[in-house]
Amino acid sequence: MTYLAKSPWIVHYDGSSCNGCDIEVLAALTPIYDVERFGIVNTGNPKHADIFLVTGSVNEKNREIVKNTYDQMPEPKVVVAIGICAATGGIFRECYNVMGGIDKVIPVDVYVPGCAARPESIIDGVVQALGILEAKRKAMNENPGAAKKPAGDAR
Amino acid sequence: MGFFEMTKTALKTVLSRPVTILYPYQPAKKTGLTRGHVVQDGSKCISCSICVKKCPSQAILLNKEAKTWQIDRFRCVVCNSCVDTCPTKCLSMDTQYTAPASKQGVEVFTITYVKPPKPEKKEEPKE
Amino acid sequence: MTKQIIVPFGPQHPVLPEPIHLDLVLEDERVVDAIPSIGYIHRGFEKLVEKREFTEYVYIAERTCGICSFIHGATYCQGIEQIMKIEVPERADYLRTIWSEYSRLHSHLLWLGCFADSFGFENLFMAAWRIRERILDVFEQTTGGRVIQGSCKIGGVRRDIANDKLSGMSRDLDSIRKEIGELTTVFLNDDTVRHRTRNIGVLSRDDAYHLGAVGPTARGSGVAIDLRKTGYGAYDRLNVPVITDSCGDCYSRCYVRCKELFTSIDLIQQAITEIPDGPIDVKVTGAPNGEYFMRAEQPRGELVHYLKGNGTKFLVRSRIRTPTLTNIPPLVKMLQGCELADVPVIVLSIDPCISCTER
Amino acid sequence: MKQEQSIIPIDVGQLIGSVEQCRNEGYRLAQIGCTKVGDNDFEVNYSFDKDYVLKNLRITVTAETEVPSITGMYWGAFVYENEMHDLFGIQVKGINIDFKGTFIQTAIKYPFGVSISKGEKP
Amino acid sequence: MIPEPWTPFVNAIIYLLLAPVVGGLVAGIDRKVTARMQGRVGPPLLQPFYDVGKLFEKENLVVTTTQNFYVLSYLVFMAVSGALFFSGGDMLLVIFAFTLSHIFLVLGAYASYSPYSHVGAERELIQIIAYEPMIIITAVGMYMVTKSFYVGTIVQSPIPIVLYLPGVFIGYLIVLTIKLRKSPFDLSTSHHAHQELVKGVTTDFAGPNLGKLEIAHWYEYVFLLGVVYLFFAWNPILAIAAIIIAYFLEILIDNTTSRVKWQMTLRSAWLVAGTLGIINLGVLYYLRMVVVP
Amino acid sequence: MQIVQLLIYLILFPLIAAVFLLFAKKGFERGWIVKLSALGIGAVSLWLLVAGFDKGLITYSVSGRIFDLAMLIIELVIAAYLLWLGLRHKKYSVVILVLIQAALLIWFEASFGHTIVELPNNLFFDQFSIIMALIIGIIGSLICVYALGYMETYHEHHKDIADRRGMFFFVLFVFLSAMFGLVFSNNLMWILFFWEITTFCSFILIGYSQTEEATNNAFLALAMNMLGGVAFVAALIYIATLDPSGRLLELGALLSSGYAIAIVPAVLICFAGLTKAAQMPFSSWLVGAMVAPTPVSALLHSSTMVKAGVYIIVRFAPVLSGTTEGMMIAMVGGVTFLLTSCMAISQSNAKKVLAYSTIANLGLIVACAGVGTYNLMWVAILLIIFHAIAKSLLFLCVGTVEHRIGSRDIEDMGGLIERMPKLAIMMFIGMAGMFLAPFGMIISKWAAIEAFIQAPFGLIFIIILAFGGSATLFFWSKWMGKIISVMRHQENVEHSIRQEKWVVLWILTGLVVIVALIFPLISSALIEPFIMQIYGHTTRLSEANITIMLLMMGLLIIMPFSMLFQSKTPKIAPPYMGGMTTVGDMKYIGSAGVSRNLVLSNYYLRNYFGEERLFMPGTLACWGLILIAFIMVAGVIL
Ligand code: SF4
Ligand code: SF4
Ligand code: SF4
Ligand code: SF4
Ligand code: SF4
Ligand code: SF4
Ligand code: SF4
Ligand code: SF4
Repeated sequence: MTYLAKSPWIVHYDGSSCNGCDIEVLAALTPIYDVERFGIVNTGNPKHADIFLVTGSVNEKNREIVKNTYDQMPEPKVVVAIGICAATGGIFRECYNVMGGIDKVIPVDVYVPGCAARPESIIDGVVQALGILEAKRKAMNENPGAAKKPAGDAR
Repeated sequence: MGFFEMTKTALKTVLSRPVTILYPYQPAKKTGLTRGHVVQDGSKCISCSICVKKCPSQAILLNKEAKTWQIDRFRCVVCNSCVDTCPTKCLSMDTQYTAPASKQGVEVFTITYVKPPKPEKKEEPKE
Repeated sequence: MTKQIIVPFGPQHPVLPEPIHLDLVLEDERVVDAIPSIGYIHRGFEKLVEKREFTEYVYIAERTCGICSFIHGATYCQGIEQIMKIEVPERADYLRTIWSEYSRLHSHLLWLGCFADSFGFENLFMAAWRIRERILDVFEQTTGGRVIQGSCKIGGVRRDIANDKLSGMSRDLDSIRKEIGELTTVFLNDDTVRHRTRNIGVLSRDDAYHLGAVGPTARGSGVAIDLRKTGYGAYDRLNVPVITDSCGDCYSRCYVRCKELFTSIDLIQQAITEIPDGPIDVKVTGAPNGEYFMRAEQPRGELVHYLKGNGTKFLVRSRIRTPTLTNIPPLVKMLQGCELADVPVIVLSIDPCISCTER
Repeated sequence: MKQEQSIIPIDVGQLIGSVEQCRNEGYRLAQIGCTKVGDNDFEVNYSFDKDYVLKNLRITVTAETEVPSITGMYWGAFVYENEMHDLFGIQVKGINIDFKGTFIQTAIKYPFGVSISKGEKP
Repeated sequence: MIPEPWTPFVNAIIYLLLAPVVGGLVAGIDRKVTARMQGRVGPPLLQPFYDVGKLFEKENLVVTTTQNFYVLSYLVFMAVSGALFFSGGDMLLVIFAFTLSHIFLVLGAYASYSPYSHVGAERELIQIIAYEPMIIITAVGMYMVTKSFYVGTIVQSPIPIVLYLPGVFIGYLIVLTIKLRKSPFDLSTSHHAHQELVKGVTTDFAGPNLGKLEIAHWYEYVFLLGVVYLFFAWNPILAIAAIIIAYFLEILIDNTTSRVKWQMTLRSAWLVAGTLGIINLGVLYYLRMVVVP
Repeated sequence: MQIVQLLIYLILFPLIAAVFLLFAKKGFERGWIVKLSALGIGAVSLWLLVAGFDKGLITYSVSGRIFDLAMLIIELVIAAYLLWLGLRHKKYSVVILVLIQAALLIWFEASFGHTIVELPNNLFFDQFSIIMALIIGIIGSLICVYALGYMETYHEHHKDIADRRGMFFFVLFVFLSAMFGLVFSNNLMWILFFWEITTFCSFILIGYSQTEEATNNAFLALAMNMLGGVAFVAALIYIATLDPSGRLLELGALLSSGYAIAIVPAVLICFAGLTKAAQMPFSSWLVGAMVAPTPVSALLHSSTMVKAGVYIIVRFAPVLSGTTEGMMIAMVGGVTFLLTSCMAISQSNAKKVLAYSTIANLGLIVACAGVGTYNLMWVAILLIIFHAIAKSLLFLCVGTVEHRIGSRDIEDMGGLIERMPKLAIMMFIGMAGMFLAPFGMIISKWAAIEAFIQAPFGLIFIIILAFGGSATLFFWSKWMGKIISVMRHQENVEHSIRQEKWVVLWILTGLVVIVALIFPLISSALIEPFIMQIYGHTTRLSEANITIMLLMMGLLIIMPFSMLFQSKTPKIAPPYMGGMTTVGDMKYIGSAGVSRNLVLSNYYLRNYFGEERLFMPGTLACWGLILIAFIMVAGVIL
């Protein structure tokens, strides 16, 4: 295990969620759940983050934001979709303004189901993401060029 | 006058035990009512399709030919609607939430209930 | 050459758990212009009434928002009940009221936390949310859901709460009241908090009224609007005091919410002592035909569910006018001439709920 | 318990006058909302509240009708009027803060104006 | 024993090697105590080290490559000023080197031309001008008591400095709050991100650059606490206790106040700290003849 | 006898060059004359250094009768000319001042002309003179060279301004000549003469463009400096009344004549120095002088004019030392330093910022000289050197930038590092020279703190220095930040700057760095002997500290090379904008669908540090201080 897995910093973006999942993400930071136990810090800034937590689905207006936020994260990075809205669009899937889950815009590594996803569930999801993060770091070190490809268009 | 109104609380807190639940080392908070995930008992399902119709997020797919009842956990909002409306009470709500996954998929239950099927109108489930 | 700084504030921004965007134009740190932009969460689920039967739409109405989820569900149900002329059993009315007030408790505590966070008082944020978890526990014990309760349905409620559980809750509230007491003292008396809230984002009584402010935003400016006074649910049988304050600044809005925490506790305890035994739902047949503007008091203020049915299982229109939508014009007014550091404080002081605002 | 409310249908032409009267009588604007009632017909409800009594002025318009803005009387009405425009395609003239269709950006234009049949995903 | 002329160098090298360790530990303890004050368990003690280790594993994401230069300079000069301090150098020189390093941080933020970094940089500058006078006053106060600007001399002075400089000490504690980026003065960047500026000055630093910033902060912590030590230098045990108490106080203040605005920061630093310091020095100046041996 | 020839050469040679320039019609000729004379002046100043650094104080008798007469005549001619101008432009304050001064002069001549004996030593020379000569000779002439190219563009940009370049360069060189005269003269009457010439020259130069604003500001400068001139004449009269033989008119003699005699003229002349150095009640003239073409500003701010003001105060420092009057003068400097440093924060006009910074630094010099202990004197001289170099560089940089981007507003200098990289680096170094360790000004600040703490009431100044110094830091850093911010896709507009400008700029940049490196040498070779000779003891920085400073400098120099060795290839991403997408560059689609350009400005905090807020209190305070000094002096006279 490297440092990466001991210090996952997150950035959270609320796509078009109903808040239910958002407040559960926030709740996970608060004393009862205290994800800082795992070194998790909610940085609020994509440039500092390793894990991108997205709640809610993507729509016309926020897809660019989601993409942009993702692009501003340094490699290696993983995306965790929180709640079924973020996974598939959930109950709002059929709304005219919902494009679907966030995997429509950026690659998702872990889906955390639930409506709303419970804080415990979110913790599980993040822990699962750590393994993927680690794998990505290995891949990046072995093949420095490859990992950068997907976000290379940021300039 | 209040400078450092919080001091007392902060000092008190620092001296008492943290309220944190050490999940995953300690079990998650749960109650008997907690809505975790829907389970189906294939031996009781009469394939009536009510659950399919009553599901607000269309997470259930019933295939009468294949005799399968499948649920998309990444669509289900755990609202309990199907459980409430299922006439045979073959659906129930488990208190354990669905585990996170890297891939989406549906969970398939086989319907083992045997009874001459009655003619029904075809419901076209989404996607 | 103008000496202006343009800060694109949000939509991805840590003090805004919900995405809105403000084009802030600053001179030094003074905000000379703040143009809001919303629409990042717009899903358009009002149109789902055309695809979901009115009975299933409850689940969607509940997911208007994860914070006053319950009140949305209840308001929708009451609107339909009004159109369909359904009398719900009294116990259901009381239960709805109890859950509504718990929602208010949870929402206000959540808000207090976020508000503390907006002026950088992390410990206070944690303290508020620590208490809030106890409210959520009650939700989970009585409805099975922490944030989305799903316990309302047309014609009543889906779950009863046993009487001994109710009295347990009432007792529990006594200790919660004590904790909240400690918490609110800090909000109302601490000098550094007052420094950040006093005379910030002042909204005059007149502006508050005519710009359409509702809820604590209006009450903080001395406008006594509280829809609970219309007596829906069991409120006509309970004693609902309307808390107001006159300064119209962030402090006043905070003051109103702090005091409302206590009135909510009182209301719940009162409801628990008065709640009659009996059935919790009635059977619903037929379909709504007609229209109704159902209004209810959410933690953030007046909520309007306009429902129109044409006798089929599918409604013609559900229009949800949420408190935040109508609190946005006052917000725009408040932001003019404030400081950059005040922006999050002022924005949060109306307790914005973008999710239901945009539907 | 039923909340008091009334619906008063008026003409588009009377709108400004009636709204002004509401303002003078001390009503506050509670909401403006639209409903699609025909292929190209929309009801617009202007709801005003005073002492918990809701008074609704209702105009019926088509997408082509130019509805005058009431932001002159109620400054905050711009949120609703922009919404009317963005979701229903109703033309509102003279909004004080006109977002010109960017208030709520939608994947399809005027989602409530066009008819989407059930089950079909736009 | 190390021969006399070499002690400054040895001290400097010890500082350069150990300060990050000590600073990181202090940061870890800080986070732990803060968490406990909030009723949480908090991160492991070594979390700051994990964080920095992690940051160096990340990609070097920049807005402009010049950022690398500024960050490195910030780190180097921060280390240099601390090393000067611990090798017993001239306090004023230490302060100037310290300022220089901060200017590099500010420039790094400016370089990115990002709104949040920019406003953060402006605020950081305001903070610098808020605390700098007090730090100079501190140095001058020490001089007035010990007749030397040299840390090496001050630390060996048998005089209980803090008794002569109570006002200066309190003033220093106030600006220490600014320096440790603690509430109520965490204007330009803060440990928790929930503020209007996101991460302020550090917003556009990522990966290894952020790691270097973090290490620089550790150097800074040790240096700043070293100054606290000087006030109590006549009694090392007391001094250590004072450092612990002072730091605990800082954490407590952090946890019991909201963030104030820049005007307030400048005002409290200049007026409160300045007046306390100035009055203290004035009195001392007046009595100098009488009391100093 | 060799050195005195050099002195005379330095005074006369620029004068001759000036006359040539007056008649040189072709730009080509003018160019060569300027360049050659600059070379000549610079070279001779250096020669002076080589020849005289180990000499100590030397005085020379140059027969002066004939000069005295010529000077009187010239002064009266100038007075007449100014009278005419003043009447024409309805500047009655100037008219009155000219009349008073002329009347005083004539009266002085009439009543003492016959009693004053011929002074034996009209010229003198010591290490301080060398320093001043180097500043004037090198920096001054570099600026003249720079002015060649500048004025050409200036007239291309401003077709409406009459091209009077012949006159312009004439005045520039006369100015240099007068400055040399000023620092080499031992005769106070001569000093007064040169003093008045600098006033007059600056008046002409400030008013060069002949616009209304320029004329007004020129008259403002004139009026304020004339006020000083009147005080100067009054000092002479006082001296003459004390000793009609006029022996005390010799600077050296006056300085060594003791408190009772020297304090009155010292205060009067220092008052004149305050006006010339644009200290607080008079600061507005220097700020107003910004309307002049940039080389003029550079000249006024770095090597001439204001330096004449502080020069004279430093000369009188030994007299002021330990006196209340000196304290008052020092306080004027202190207050000026504090308030103008703060005011500079609120300015976005680059030249205004530079102006305020100049005033502030002069204030510091005045404060040092006013307190006047030996180590403060050391600091004051150090400040004069460092300030002259860095400030001239900055002015010339701003001038060049202004010509390329058409604005002198700091806000328009964003991303200069991309647009004019070399120039931006020069500016960067210049600014670093003004406020960062281990460059010059900060060395001085440091030395000042260490010196003040040993001086009586030094605590006040230390506190002023602590607060004012941090204000200084604010405005420099934010400006620095502005020029180094990287706004992408900016075009490089640096090419086509003329070679000679580059040469001047590079030399000055080099000087900033080199002087910071070799200042221990300068100190031990020039300043310390000078101080030693006056006070009998001297000061120096400890060797260890010097080593450390040099180390830091070395680090600073090698640090940029770190960019060549990077372990990880950086990936470029746009700045964080709250998730907003940047469309193209620095643009995003904001609220209401409006495409917005990202604009970032610095803070100016006008409500706190604005001129409106600080100017009045400062002026009042300084007038008060001056008044106290005068009242005390009046006490001495009576
Ligand atoms: S998954 Fe459920 S709770 Fe979460 S955002 Fe979507 S609707 Fe809300
Ligand atoms: S719980 Fe609700 S969402 Fe899930 S399958 Fe049942 S009805 Fe559908
Ligand atoms: S699960 Fe229940 S509701 Fe669904 S098809 Fe089977 S029997 Fe019918
Ligand atoms: S309700 Fe809104 S403001 Fe409050 S925490 Fe949730 S997102 Fe933030
Ligand atoms: S007002 Fe806020 S909390 Fe209430 S329903 Fe709307 S979104 Fe939810
Ligand atoms: S008001 Fe804001 S914080 Fe509260 S639930 Fe709604 S979105 Fe969340
Ligand atoms: S740059 Fe502007 S001020 Fe300078 S000469 Fe040209 S036009 Fe005149
Ligand atoms: S900078 Fe260019 S344009 Fe300006 S004077 Fe020099 S050469 Fe001419």
